[in-house]
Amino acid sequence: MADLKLTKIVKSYGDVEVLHGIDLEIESGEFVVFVGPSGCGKSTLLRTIAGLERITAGTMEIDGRVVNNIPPSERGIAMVFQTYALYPHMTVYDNMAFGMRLAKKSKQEIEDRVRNAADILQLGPYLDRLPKALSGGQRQRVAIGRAICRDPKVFLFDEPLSNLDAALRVATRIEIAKLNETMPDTTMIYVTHDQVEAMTLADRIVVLRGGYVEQVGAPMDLYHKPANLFVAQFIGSPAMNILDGSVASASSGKVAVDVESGGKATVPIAGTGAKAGDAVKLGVRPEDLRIAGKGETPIVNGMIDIVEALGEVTLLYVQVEGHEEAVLAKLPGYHQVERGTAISLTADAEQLHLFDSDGHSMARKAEAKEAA
Amino acid sequence: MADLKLTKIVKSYGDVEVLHGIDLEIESGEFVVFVGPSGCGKSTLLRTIAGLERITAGTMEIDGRVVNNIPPSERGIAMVFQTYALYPHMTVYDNMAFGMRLAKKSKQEIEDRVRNAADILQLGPYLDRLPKALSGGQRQRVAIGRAICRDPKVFLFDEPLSNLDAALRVATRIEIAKLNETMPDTTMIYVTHDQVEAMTLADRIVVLRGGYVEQVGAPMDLYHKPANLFVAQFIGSPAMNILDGSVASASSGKVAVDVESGGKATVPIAGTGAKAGDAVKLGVRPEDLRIAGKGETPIVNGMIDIVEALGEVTLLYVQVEGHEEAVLAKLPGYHQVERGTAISLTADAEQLHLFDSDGHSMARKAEAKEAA
Amino acid sequence: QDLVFPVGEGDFSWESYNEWAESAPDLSGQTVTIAGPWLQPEDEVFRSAIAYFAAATGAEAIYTGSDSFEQQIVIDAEAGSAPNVAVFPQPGLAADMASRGLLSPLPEGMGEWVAENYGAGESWVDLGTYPDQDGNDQLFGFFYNVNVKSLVWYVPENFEDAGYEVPESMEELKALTEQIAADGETPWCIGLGSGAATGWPATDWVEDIMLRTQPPEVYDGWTTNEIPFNDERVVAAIEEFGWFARNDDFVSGGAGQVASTDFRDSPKGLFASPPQCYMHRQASFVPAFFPEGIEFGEDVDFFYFPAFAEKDLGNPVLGGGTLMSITDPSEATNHLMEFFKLPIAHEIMMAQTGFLTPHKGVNADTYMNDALKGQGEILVNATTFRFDGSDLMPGGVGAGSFWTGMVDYTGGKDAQAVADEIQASWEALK
Amino acid sequence: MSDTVGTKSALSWAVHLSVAALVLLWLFPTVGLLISSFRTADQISASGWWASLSTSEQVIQVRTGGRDAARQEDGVFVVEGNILTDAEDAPGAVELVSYGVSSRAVSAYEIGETAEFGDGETLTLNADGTYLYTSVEEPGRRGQRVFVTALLPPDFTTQNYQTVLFSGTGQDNMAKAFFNTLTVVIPATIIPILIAAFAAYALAWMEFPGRALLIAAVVGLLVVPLQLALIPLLQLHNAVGIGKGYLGVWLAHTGFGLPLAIYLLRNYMVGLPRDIIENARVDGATDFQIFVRIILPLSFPALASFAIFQFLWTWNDLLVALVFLIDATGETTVMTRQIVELLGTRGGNWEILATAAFVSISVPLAVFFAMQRYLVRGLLAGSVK
Amino acid sequence: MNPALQGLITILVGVGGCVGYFYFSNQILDKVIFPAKGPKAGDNINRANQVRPWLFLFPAIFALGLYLGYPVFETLRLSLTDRTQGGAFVGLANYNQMMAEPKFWEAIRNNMLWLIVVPAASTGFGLLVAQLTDRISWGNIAKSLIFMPMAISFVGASVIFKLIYDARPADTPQIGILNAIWMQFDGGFGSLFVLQLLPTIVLLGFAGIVGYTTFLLVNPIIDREGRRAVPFIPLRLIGALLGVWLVWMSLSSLVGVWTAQPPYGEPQQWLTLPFWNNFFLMVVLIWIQTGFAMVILSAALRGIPEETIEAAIIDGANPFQIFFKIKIPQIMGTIVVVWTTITITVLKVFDIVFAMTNGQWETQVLANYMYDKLFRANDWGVGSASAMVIMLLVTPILVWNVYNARKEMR
Ligand SMILES: Nc1ncnc2c1ncn2[C@@H]1O[C@H](COP(=O)(O)OP(=O)(O)OP(=O)(O)O)[C@@H](O)[C@H]1O
Ligand SMILES: Nc1ncnc2c1ncn2[C@@H]1O[C@H](COP(=O)(O)OP(=O)(O)OP(=O)(O)O)[C@@H](O)[C@H]1O
Ligand SMILES: [Mg+2]
Ligand SMILES: [Mg+2]
Repeated sequence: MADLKLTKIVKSYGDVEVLHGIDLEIESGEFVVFVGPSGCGKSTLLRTIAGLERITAGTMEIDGRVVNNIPPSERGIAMVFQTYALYPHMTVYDNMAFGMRLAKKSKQEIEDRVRNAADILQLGPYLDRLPKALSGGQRQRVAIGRAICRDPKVFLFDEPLSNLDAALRVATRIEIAKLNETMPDTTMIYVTHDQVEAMTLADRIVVLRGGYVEQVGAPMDLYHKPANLFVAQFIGSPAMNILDGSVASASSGKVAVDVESGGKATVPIAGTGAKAGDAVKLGVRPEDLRIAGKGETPIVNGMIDIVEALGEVTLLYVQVEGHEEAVLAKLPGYHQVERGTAISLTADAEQLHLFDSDGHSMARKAEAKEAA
Repeated sequence: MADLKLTKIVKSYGDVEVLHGIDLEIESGEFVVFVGPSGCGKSTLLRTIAGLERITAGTMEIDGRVVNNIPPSERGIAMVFQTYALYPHMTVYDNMAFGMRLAKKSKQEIEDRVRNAADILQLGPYLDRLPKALSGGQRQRVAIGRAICRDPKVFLFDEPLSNLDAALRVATRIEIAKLNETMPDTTMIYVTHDQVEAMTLADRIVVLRGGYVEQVGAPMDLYHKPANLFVAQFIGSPAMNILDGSVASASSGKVAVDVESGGKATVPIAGTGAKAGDAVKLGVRPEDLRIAGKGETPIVNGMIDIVEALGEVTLLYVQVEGHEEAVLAKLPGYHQVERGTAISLTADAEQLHLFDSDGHSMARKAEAKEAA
Repeated sequence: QDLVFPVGEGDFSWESYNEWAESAPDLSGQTVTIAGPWLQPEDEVFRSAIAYFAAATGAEAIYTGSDSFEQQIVIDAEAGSAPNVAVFPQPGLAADMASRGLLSPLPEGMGEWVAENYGAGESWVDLGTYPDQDGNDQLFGFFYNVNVKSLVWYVPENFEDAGYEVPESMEELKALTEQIAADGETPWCIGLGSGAATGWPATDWVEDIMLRTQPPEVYDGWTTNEIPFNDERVVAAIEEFGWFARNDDFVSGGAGQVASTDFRDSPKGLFASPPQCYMHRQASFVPAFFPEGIEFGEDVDFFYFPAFAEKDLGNPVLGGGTLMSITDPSEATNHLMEFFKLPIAHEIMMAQTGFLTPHKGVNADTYMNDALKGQGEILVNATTFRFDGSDLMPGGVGAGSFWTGMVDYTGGKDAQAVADEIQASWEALK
Repeated sequence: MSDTVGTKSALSWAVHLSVAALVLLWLFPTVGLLISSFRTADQISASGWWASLSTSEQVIQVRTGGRDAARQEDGVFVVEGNILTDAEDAPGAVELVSYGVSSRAVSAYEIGETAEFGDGETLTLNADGTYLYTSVEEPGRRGQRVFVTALLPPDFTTQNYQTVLFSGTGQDNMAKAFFNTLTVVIPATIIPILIAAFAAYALAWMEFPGRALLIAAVVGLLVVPLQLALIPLLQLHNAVGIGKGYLGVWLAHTGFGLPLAIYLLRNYMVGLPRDIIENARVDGATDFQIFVRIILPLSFPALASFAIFQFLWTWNDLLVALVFLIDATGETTVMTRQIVELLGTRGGNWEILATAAFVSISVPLAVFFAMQRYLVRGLLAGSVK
Repeated sequence: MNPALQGLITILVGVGGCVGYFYFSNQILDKVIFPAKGPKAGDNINRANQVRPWLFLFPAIFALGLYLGYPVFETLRLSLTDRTQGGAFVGLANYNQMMAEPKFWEAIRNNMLWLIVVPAASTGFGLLVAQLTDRISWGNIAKSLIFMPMAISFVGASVIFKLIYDARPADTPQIGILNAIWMQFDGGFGSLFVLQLLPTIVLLGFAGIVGYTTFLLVNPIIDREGRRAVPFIPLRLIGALLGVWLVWMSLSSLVGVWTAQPPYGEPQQWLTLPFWNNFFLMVVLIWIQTGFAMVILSAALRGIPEETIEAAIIDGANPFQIFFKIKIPQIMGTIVVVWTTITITVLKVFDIVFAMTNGQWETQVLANYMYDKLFRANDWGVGSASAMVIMLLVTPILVWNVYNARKEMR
């Protein structure tokens, strides 16, 4: 039950400015995920919200109250750390009760809240154990339980799952999603490296890069309508293939592109700005590529370099002339293909993305309409 | 250029037997991946091959030579550790040169080999750095480079990627795949937790469990023809859904199964052993499930619990009566479905797996034929 | 505390005690603290002596001993937490502290009393008189427990077995030394080791020899550095000591062993079987270090370290002693000093330990044994009594360069060089 | 690695042997002292302690009976008896090898042989110690001195311990000194650790200006020789009215022990995980609460290790106690001082020295063995990163 | 009152007072001065947090300043004044006087020896024991036994070693073990073996190890011409010089071993043998300090990642190469800390010399020299001057530590 408003948040360590004026509004009950490459300032931003780092400039408001100078414990937040940060010398119960004891809550209330959190996270049997006697997933649940007990207005997660193995990661992710539903009023802010986490959990994703916000939006918006090359490549895994090209012709609503490696593509674009000869970049997601049928104009012609058969899908790494990185195609089902065979790939026009030389996305027709 | 032969390898720590007689043959140049749940003995097996652990019983042969008592440095192996195990006080160059210096190679030869390895792994610019000035991925490359310099006959990897973040993991995985191709004579043995790594890298996968070998085979064989329930659930991600059921009728080549939760399925099975009333388990992979069309007998009826839209696929967690765990379906494309709606799922009969009450796979018709 | 000897019993001088006790004021509730170097078993004996003071006045008299007394008293006095009375093992430190204003003069009349009642009284007064902070001479030290240093210890039966006679003169002593060596035996046990104080026994040798080769005035000049340390007469005395100590045949273990053998260990050679040596020159307190069960006069005896017959210097006696000073005056302290004038304060000590006193009023029968009585007589009858010279020299010399110099000398260094060095260190202190 | 193939067993033997050799070398001096503490003064100065474990041949002096034991027969005085048992301090049953009556010839005669010497004196000594002594003259009060060469079996005594622990007033004093020492040592161990721990926490985890400077100062003060500080500080104690006493000695030990304590503890605390501390902060803990409820428990190994060191130092300290605690009234005394006092006039006596040294190390040793497991894993992480 | 009870009460009062200070001062700060309530709660908490470090540090700063800082200045003052002249300022006169004394220079020379030998030997033995006991079953027992001397006071240790060094006349049984062993030598083959061959091997081995270490230190500088910025060139050079000197020393002693005519059959006064007696004194401190070094180094060794060692095994390193090339470099930081601590102990310890020789037979060291001046000669000026010299000697270590602490802060 707390909305956050960040206005021109700047954070410097000594001379190094790490956050360069972040503006962000988060509504009460929203689940917001921060993503971005390592070192872009995700953790730092989260920590300034928590109050663990003092901001250098700007205003931070929680529920309309300026909290610039309020210590963490008074901000009504709870935080789950990447390393769990459990108190190693306390039992699970004590770990969860610690904050409440400090706040001088009654014994009964502490008991109730801990039990409640333990129920939610199925930690009942472990309450008397020390953290060292728990598995990784259980530890992470304790860390979350500890945060739940604080009954926070804002829940902060800093890469909570990155230390878990794949299976546990999936399971815990689902638990967090459930948690979000059981606590609909609690604002949640979540930092992650992981695509899947970001896509599945977020109401909105904030993409950070080098201390700036690149794009904010719902997961599917970022996936389908990346604002720029960076977001396009960052969101989606495997990453979008980017092909250099130039505009062959630009009629209203359609831009024909000559791909440098020889292919051609036509992209439906709201007819602004592009003119023939402009250098552009064509983006196409691996999962949108398919083997060009007869008579279809291929976007990419190349030679299969590596084949990875994953069972339900097959990954093809296609070596394309004049293109250093392999173009990746993700084809559904199992394909028996040989390394070294030539292949032509194409994709539906609606699935193509076009970026100008600055990396900004050219708005597609449909979107332009929407925007209008 | 080395084949390995492990005969009845037993390894005990004190009273605890960790490996219970492993038999395994690995051919020269093969890429073999060990997978299995945590604690199953993967690392231990790898370390006995390296000679870092003395085997308690059995014979280990490399290239036909019994190496039970040969120290690690003389087995012609190289090993890459999960934690990189770089020498923190030596530069990248020295890290790679250390082994050769000990072997009293000439200066020139050392220089050549290090350069060569550095070229392969693009480590050239970092040769003078200390490990602490490298990023995680670079460190892992140094560790691999160090192993390459040894020019080993057998290359051992113990979860080399698990400390890297997702993007790096993909990139390094590809590098290892390439390495395998540039060194076609070198036998590689690779331990991992990660499905994708195992599937993409392996010529053959060895599935271990509790110190026993459960199944050995090519990745797709394991995916399509798991020998038992354990392998079936272990290979493939998300894991195969397992439904309790009983045999309704068993005609030759076809077994009809009543699924406990109400659905029905018919599985083509070489007609051995199953008779009506037998308790069986029906396995179906999430990616094989689809929404039952009109007139199709659904295998599973349930209510959608959670929807995860990942862009190119949508994951549905379906709550099924009498079945504690949710049944997971992975549907291609984007599906706009509401939580709580009822849903019926089915799959092609060829994609179904049937296991007897001991968990052993019942051979499918086609396979039985093949085997015959 | 119970009194060790019930009042009125034995040969003790009870009358004077009783008389004093009657007139002594009631000091109940007051405490006198005394700090000194005596440790077991002397500390117990001393406590038993001051118990008589406590019994008479009601004041509590507390003695504490310490092996690092010299350092501690300086620290305590400087810092202002000194005891009432300090028992100094040597005058040098007392003089030093007096000049820094850390000592209080003894009560009026003490000086006269000592001059009258002590044998060679004036010299005891002189030894206890130092300039105070302002340079005025005052009596700061009262001597209590004196020892005689000019003694040679031997085992009569060993002499008997070998047919040796007790020498009467230095010439005879040297002849005996040579004869024993000629017999293939070892005449002397000499040990200079004493932990941090290693070397001091040699200074006693040199002082004793100085008194036997030079007139007392020269000795006095030497101790005050009017005669420099590297004067040829001093060097000659050092070399005379070397005649004994630097001859491998004359000392047990050889000359090399002299410096490091502990002085407390060295007399044990007398009692070894077969004996490692026949004679040991050491002060009157040395019986404390004899093996258990040794009986005076029977198992061991002493003779006077003789003078040269040809030099007409009489029978000089070298001695040492502890002196009491007031570091923190109080009424009870003054009364304690009064108490120490009484014979009984000396007799209680005499009766229990190797305690000697120049007090003429004591009953010599209370000495623990005849040997001590004999030493007491030597002390009272001395023609020339001189105090341990190194104790009179400034600490940096008498408890520093003189000690180390003697160690160097026994180690083979040239006597003149050693003396030059000591003199240099003395000059540095001025 | 323990189990790496190809580790040669010869090498592991060499390791075992060299460790054994080193341990023996290190133990040797202490063992010598321990054995010496069970021997009498005379034994110690007669033979090396290692010889005491086996039978040794020694020359001992005994006496025949004296005048009082003599009877007159045929004009000669005859004394009969047993030299091995008669006297109070007789050696008891030992095997005799030879004997003599003069210090010049201590083993002139065989056992059983009759010696003739002096003016018509004879002595016959038998293997069982019985003797027959005859003399024309009346014997002296103390009888004839006899040197016997005997094989002495190992012989140990607890007398030294009785002397040190229970002799005379020693018993009271030892008990008193023991409790006094504990009174000095326990706070002098706990207080500096407590103060150092707070300071170390501040230096490791709190932001304030001048932090680096303070750390530097702490390191610099590690080396100040303490002798210099004694007089000015005692003066100060007297001036502010603390005088000599427990408070003073605690303060002094605290001051002198602090730099090392802060140095080691800070290094340990810096290594604690930052996240835990921040989490506690989010949980609403103040710095004080973080310190008490999180840092202290987590630093326990380092605290325990330093406690052992500080305990050993204060226990073995004499100088500070002498200066700041022990006043002229002698009410307060500590173990070390008590022992030094015991050594006192008998300073040359090895047996008392040895025993006293053992008494004085017994408690530190007990403490050490009780806490050594913390030592082994404690400090480590801390002192070094 | 029962002394035990009295002690207990005193202890409780003392420790309780200390705990009380921290507790109540924090309570007062949080509850009274800057209460975390009301409208200014946030500001108050911030302000309280600015004050709090000083609350935490106050007792430590107070005690350090008073008990250590103040004496430093007092000493400096004393070293420039003369008490016999009523504390008059005399400039450097005390220093001059000290410099003029041969004993002072003897002390400096011996101290240098101590500063090299004791930390090196203690750390070396400590490391050796730590390494050897690391993997053997009875390692912990061995460690405990080697740690034991730490529990013995310096004075007690001196007593123990006096017994070891004791000498008796030649024809009587020796009670000092060292002489007892010495007397076994007679110039025959046994003595040749033990006194000449064995030392030769040890010396050659030592020279070899030192030489190799020196080589390792210098190698990166001369090798691969400046291809890499080699860290710590000056330190390496100093180390190398030291190494060369040590090699030279051991080789020249080799000559001594073969040319000397050992006085067989004569008990030796170990503590009076000039030059060598210094080493006999050092042995005592080494005996004590090895335990300390061992405890800390053994923990550091355990902290080395196992994998680096396994990697080295696979690389073909033998146990010695693993120890010297993999383990030692990784715990270099700890080694230096241990070295520093022991160096400081060496500088401050005087008890051993005091109790065993009191600086005679040319064994004087600075700390004992200072004690001598302070408490025996009562010459506070020179005593303080020598104390300043002791502190000066520590400056390099101090600078190094401060540098390290600053680096770590960043
Ligand atoms: N205490 C500090 N002093 C100086 N720079 C810092 C400090 N903490 C972080 N930085 C810098 O701030 C930038 C942002 O760091 P931050 O931890 O927020 O990155 P991140 O996005 O969380 O990265 P990751 O995904 O690796 O956790 C980085 O470049 C980092 O080097
Ligand atoms: N030194 C040891 N002493 C006793 N048991 C051991 C030892 N090392 C390993 N084990 C046991 O051997 C089993 C196999 O361990 P191993 O490390 O091979 O598992 P793993 O399959 O590599 O697991 P992970 O995937 O977690 O690395 C585990 O149950 C482990 O507890
Ligand atoms: Mg981060
Ligand atoms: Mg493993």
